[in-house]
Amino acid sequence: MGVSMSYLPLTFLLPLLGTFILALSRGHMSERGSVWVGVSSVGLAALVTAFITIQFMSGDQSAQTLTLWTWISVGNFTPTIGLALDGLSITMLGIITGVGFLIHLFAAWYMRGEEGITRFFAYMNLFVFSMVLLVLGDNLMLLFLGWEGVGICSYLLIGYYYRDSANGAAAFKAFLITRIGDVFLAIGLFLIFAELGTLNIAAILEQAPAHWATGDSLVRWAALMFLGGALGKSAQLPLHTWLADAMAGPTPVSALIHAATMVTAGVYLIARMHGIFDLAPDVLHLVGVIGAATLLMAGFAALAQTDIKRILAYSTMSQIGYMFLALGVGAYDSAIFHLMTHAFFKALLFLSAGAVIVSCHHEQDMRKLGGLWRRLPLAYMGFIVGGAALSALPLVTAGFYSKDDILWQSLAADQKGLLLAGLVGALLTSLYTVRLIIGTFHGEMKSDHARNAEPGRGLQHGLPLILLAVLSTFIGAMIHPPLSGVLPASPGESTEAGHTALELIAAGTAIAGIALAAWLFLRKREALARLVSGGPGASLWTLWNQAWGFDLLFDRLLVRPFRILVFILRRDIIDALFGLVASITKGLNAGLTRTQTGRVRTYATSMVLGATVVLIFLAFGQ
Amino acid sequence: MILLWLVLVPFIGGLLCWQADRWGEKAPRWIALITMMLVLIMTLVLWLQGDYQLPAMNAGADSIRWAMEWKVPWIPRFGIDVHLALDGLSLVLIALTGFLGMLAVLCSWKEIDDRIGFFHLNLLFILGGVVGVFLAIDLFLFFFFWEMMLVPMYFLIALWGHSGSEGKTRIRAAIKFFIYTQASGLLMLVAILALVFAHHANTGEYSFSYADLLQTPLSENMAMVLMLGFFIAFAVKLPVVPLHGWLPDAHAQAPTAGSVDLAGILLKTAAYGMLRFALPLFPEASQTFAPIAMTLGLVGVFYGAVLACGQRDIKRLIAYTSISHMGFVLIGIYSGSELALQGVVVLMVAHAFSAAGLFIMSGQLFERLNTRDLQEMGGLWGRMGSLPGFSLCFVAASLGMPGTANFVGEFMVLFGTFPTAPVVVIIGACGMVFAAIYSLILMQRVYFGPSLNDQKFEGLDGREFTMLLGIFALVVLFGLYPQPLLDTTSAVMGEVQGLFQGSLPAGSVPMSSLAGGGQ
Amino acid sequence: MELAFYLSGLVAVLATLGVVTGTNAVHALLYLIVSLIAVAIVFFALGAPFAGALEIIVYAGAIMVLFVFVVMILNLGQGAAEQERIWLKAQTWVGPSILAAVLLGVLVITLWRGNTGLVIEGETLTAKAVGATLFGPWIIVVELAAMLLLAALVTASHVGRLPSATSGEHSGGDQ
Amino acid sequence: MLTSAHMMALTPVILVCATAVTVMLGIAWRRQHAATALVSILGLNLALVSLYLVYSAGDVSTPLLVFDRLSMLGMVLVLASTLACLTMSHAYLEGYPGRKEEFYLLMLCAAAGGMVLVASQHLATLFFGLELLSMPLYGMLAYTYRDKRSLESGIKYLVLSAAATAFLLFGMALLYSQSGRLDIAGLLAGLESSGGGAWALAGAGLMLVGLGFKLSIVPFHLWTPDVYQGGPGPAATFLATASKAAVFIVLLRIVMVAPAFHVEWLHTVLGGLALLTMIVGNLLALIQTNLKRLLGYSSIAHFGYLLVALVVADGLAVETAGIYLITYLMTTLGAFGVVTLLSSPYSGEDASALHHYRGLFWRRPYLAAVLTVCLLSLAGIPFTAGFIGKFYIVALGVEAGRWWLVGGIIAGSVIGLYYYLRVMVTLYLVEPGMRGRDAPDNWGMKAGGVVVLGLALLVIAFGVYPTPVIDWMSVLTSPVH
Amino acid sequence: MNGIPMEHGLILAAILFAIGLAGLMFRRNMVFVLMSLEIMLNSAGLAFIVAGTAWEQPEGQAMFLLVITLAAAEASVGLALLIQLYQRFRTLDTDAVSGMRG
Repeated sequence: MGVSMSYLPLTFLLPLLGTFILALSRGHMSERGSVWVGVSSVGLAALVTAFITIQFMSGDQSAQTLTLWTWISVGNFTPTIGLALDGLSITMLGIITGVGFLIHLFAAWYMRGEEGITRFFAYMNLFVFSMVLLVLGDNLMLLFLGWEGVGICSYLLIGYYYRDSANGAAAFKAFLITRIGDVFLAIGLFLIFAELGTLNIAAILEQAPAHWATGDSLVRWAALMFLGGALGKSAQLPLHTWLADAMAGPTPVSALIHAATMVTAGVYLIARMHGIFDLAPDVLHLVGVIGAATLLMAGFAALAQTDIKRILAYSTMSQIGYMFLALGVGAYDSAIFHLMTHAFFKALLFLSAGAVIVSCHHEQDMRKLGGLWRRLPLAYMGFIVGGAALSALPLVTAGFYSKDDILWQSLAADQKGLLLAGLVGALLTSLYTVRLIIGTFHGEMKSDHARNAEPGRGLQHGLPLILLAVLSTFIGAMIHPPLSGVLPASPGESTEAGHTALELIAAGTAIAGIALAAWLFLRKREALARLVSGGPGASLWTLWNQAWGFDLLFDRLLVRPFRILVFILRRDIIDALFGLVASITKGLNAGLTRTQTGRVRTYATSMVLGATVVLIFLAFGQ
Repeated sequence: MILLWLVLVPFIGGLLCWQADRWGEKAPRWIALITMMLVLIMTLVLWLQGDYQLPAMNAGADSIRWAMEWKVPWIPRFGIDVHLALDGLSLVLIALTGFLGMLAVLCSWKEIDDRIGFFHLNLLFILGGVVGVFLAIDLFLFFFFWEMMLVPMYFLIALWGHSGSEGKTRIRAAIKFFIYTQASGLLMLVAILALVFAHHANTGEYSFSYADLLQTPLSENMAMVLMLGFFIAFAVKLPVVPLHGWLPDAHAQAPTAGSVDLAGILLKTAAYGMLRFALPLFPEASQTFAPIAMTLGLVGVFYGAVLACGQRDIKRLIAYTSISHMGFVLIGIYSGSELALQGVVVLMVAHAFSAAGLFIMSGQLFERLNTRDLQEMGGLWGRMGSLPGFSLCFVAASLGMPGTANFVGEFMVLFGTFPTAPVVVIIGACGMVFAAIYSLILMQRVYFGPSLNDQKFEGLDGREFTMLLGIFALVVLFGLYPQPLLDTTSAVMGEVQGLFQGSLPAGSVPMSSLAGGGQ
Repeated sequence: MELAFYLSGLVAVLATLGVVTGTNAVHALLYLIVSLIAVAIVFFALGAPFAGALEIIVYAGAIMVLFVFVVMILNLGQGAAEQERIWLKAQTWVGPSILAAVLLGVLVITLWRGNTGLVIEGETLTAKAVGATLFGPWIIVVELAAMLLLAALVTASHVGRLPSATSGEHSGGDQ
Repeated sequence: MLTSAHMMALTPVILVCATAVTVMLGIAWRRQHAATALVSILGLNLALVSLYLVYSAGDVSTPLLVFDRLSMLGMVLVLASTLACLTMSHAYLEGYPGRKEEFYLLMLCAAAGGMVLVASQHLATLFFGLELLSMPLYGMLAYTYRDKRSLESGIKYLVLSAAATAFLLFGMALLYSQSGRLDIAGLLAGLESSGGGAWALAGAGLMLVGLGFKLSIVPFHLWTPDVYQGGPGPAATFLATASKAAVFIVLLRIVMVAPAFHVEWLHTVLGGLALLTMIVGNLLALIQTNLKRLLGYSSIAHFGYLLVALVVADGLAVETAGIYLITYLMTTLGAFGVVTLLSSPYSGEDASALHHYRGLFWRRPYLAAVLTVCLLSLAGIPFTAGFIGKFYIVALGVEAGRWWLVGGIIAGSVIGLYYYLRVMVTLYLVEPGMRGRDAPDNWGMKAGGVVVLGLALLVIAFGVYPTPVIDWMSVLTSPVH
Repeated sequence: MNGIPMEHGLILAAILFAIGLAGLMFRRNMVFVLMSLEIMLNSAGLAFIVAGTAWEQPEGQAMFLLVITLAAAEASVGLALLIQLYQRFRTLDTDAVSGMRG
């Protein structure tokens, strides 16, 4: 065990400590103190991570494990509290603590003066803790612990502004839908344990090929279950509906949880369990198909949003769709690579959006903003750089390299359909990105909020934006995750045929998209407005605005029936049935009481009646 | 002898409390607290001293070994003894009783302000009865304690309860509770007697001793009928769904201490009874019955969850969640795998804590708001000090958040059951979603949303804070390191599993059904 | 002898019917006395003269006189008979009578079916034999009868006191 | 005819009768309430002591009476119940403005009747014991006749009881006609040799009516609540305890020694009645608000349970009946005792409406505690004697495999719980503005208080450690020694 | 014809018994109720006499004697109660004496 391993627990213990301090302060801590504790705990974790990364990179980069204690030990069921460090987890760890730290820092600016800032940082720290455990856990139980932990933190942070019941509902929805995914994951766990007798990831990956033939029905079920879990967490079809609503939380939360880290946990999971998915190629293919479908669906939906955060949310779905697509073609490291760059530029975009929102007094409707580029230069810069990376502007942005890689891998894997989807998605991305930037920063200011926008100041505001902007450019793309030994080789590694051509096409698509968008939204604004104000254009707009109506579908299919069921049963029908027994008893009592007339004659008659019956029984009974 | 004291101490303490009423308000409270602490300390001492990891015996009654035993003849006419015995399972549950007993005393510190002595008398008598249930291994004695704990509980609900909504008075709730449990208890008595007479017919001797009766050979039908007698009694108490009607009323109307005891311990006596008696005494019948029991468990999981969603009364809501959780316990018990059985133990302990926490929380809400109606709450988050935070913790525990003991228990049950009954587990796992729904509804309705007014409420005082923190610390402790618990009960559970599986027809079919479905 | 039995039996039944259907208490009592005497004749016919004599002396004599006495004390008058007539509407008596008839039917059928074949010869059983029984092995019962009568006496004297006596009670002592 | 051994065996009865006569003479000489009570209690105690002597002398049988273990048991039960009733009568009658002493005389007569009844082995003593038991009860029930209810209960009991006696007598006559014997053993032997017979069966049926009436078995039960409610407390108590116990013992004797009665149909009828009785009795009490009526209904139900012992009539039956009777007596005496102590004849009707008892615990904690224990015992909750009794009954039913009856017991108990609990909780409810401790009432000084408290303690003691009583009972109910 | 069959005697007793019963059930006047009771007791006594003479035993008559004693005692107590009833209620109607019911 290297020196680094013994420090590894610090990466999650520090944020946990932060949570503890904040939670146990019982509200007596000053805002400043809360910020200090909240930010510094993650900052220190980031430092530790950096230290460990250096150690790791300078070593032989082999996987290392550290078992803290045995969690449960019953028979062969022995999940441990054990950490595993390898290229994949260290990449994730870097993203979580690094980007996480920047976002925390930004949040210190964003959240200033808010009620319950202590609570906010407690949740955020707890989130980092859970997320770190998720990626470091060496067994599926521990992974599940982190998995659920991030879920509840996400819930809490979405519902942070608790007074608005819509926020609560959004949080609820987010938790519930991801929980549905979790059920699948849990079933996957049961299945894996029942079959392989272990939950240790390394052991699973090692034993699975021996235990199952490729395409075995059980391994397919297991892979499907894991996929189900990933879909929920990563907001992929059909469990994606929560993400757009999740934007109800504070913007740093959206940046950290719903862009950079948690939503990519599904990608991480599939990459982590690649051994299972490789044994179930059709499920793996399904992953790609779902990714492609999601990226298209979300791309179109993003086109028709007016809330800047919702646009970003759909863009996130869409980008994770890319990652799934990559996973689907077996290009695990491309997926992770895109995960990383996406973390940079999407965090940048969200933070910039946050800057805009705070500056404009929590106005986030694009239709009420506009012309801000002069007032908010830093945010504008962030949007330009982030947007460029998002739409994969060739050569200068990190997004170009990662997305291009994905497209190339799908070509190399001979998945033409997925490739096409990816290209269409790229075009869509450019379109909505430009629409977003133009709508927010150009044209005239459409409300007093925009006119009175106050630019953010200070290190807390500026540093994260600048650093993330740098990472979103080609500089970010120069970081190469050390995945080689961890994940299987990508299909694109063996061949280079057609790579350049594809790069050109992709670059062309991105640029064409940007140009088209600029032309459309700057020159043809009125025409567009007319198009969507009536006729089929309006229906299409509504359809996209509602993100293809999944919410309505779920509402009709699941929510309403459940509500009706709850309503029918709320008085406990079974209990009422037992009440019937009581009523019968009461009825009998009433009947019998009537025999107690108080009259001697009646009593005598009853005696005679009884005697007669007894005599009849005795005389004629036998 | 210490076993006898474990039973006697609460009773003596209760009588003292009653009489201490005349020395002022505080006296009964302190006496009760010290009494329960004594019980807890005695248990912990036993825990530290004893060795509960006896090697699992091969199945068969003669192999039963207790860590500690105490026996004197009681009614020799029928071979009834005062026979107390302790093993890991009972130890854990008694420790739990002691702890929750202390909590119950603490949480009624302010809530109960009249007839304090008599209140504590009842409270301690319940706990004494429960300890008796956990220790008695003479079936008569067991039944004796089983019934005995009902009366004080009845008083607790009827006299110090809250009148519920919709014309449901506390007395009605108390009577309902009593009648359900007593009626089912009589069925158990009949079953016990039938078993004893079967033993008598066989050997010519009366005996109510657990060890003797284990060996009673019974015809298949007879065993099934008697097993059902036991099962129904325990099913009512657990509660299993069609027989659960008493629970929501009792919980909702009981004072906080009553709810804590009810959810925390009394329900556990049922699970204990199944593990200790229903399964080992009738292994074959239980084996045959297992699919039905597990189905009932499933029904309970979902029925409880759905009903919890529809409640307006916060305590009723929590009560229905108990039903849901106990569904998992039932599934685990009848799965018959050691992992699941161990999971049941953890789940019982975990549920005791989380439900106690939730009930204490709702009690504190009631103290501040004077209502338990969810529709009159809302937006309370920032206005109650750390209460919302704790509520969150217990809600998280109740929805089975990893890191809490509930998660460990639930997942062990599911993991353990999966090989024998995959379909049950898959459906049961969906219960997790429902758990999320009802738990979050609770959070949502109480703490989120617009608030009715901006009144600030008192935060938690030191007593309340310590209490809740203590429970939650235990929840997390057992969530992350349940091993001490598991080690203590492993021998017992291994034995139960041995008896249960010993009757399993050879060549059971673990995964085939699922595999078949996958083709 | 048989003739006496059946005839007096018939008289007894008819007179008894007269008792229960009568409206005038004194008339009913007279019917009852007739009935009792008829039964006494039955006793003679069966060969139990001692019982028959007692029947007449104690029953028809002492007890019935007691009844008459009480009825006289209460002095119910004409209105009472009217009242009785009103009470004796068909709906009042039909039900109970049918019930009694059913019971009687069952009894008669049983008696008929379970015939032991014993026939009463009419052999006279003397008072001596009865006395020997009573004061021989049954002596305890005789003593008990004394106790019973004592109890009845005390009860009657306690309960049956008239208002004047009752009012006297308030002033304390009596006897 | 009577040997000295017979006389010896008869001593307890004679002592009781002598006490009655002494009381009578006392009344004639000078009325003195306390002294009368004292003499009565003394006499009964003497009788109890002599009972022990008789017991140790072994079984004695006169032509009409038999002094075996069962009769010893019965006599003890009767005497003990009478003693308790007497003690309570003293408290009850203390404030009665009229003549008090006759009550004791009547009760002593009744006790003598009960003792004769339990020892009877001959239809004559059976009949006369029963009448000696009932006749004074008319007077006792109507004792406080200025209260209309007392008078009403006396009249009702007189008329109905006389009718029941007529049934009984007619039944006896039929049995006699069939067998030509009046002593029970001979009668049954005769029947057996003649192979039963329709007359005997009808006779048994009619006797069942007569005795069933005294035990208030459904459908001969209608009088019970009215009479209990109206009668003065001690009289109702006596009726519910000593009287019923004695009658039950004699039934037990008949059934036990009667192979000829092992006619399946009779048992079926008896079983049906038992089932009916326990269910109907409990159902009737369900929402009753008058405590005395409620106890009346409850006693109906309890005799329904007890009938199970007669139906089974085998194995543990006698022991069960004995145990159950003891528990029933202790409990009922306690419960009625509390009602009696709270009532006074000159404040009108007895305090039996439930609202009288609201919050009793906070006024008179010990009395309320006693009543609670008794109610729990009636409900058959562990830690009380009632539980032991119920345990025995259920055990008996299970042993004999009479599942219908077992089901009836369970159903009945469950219904019973409802009303016992309802009463019980009433004792503890607080009325607004009602606080504080025991009222300054020196009830504890009075013998009645001591008796009920003692009974409650006995109920608990027996519930917790029943072994001595069980041992004693298994000796007493074992076949003749 | 030698003698009377025992069942004839018993049937006579049964008839009287039934008539008494009917009277008991449908008469409201307490005097008549008491008379009905006397009839029933008397019929039982008759049955004893019949049985006793049939078996040619004195016990039947002894029993009859007891019955008659009882009847006398019963009548005296009954009449005392009747007088008291009239005092309290100013009626002999047994239906009026039904203050307790339910």
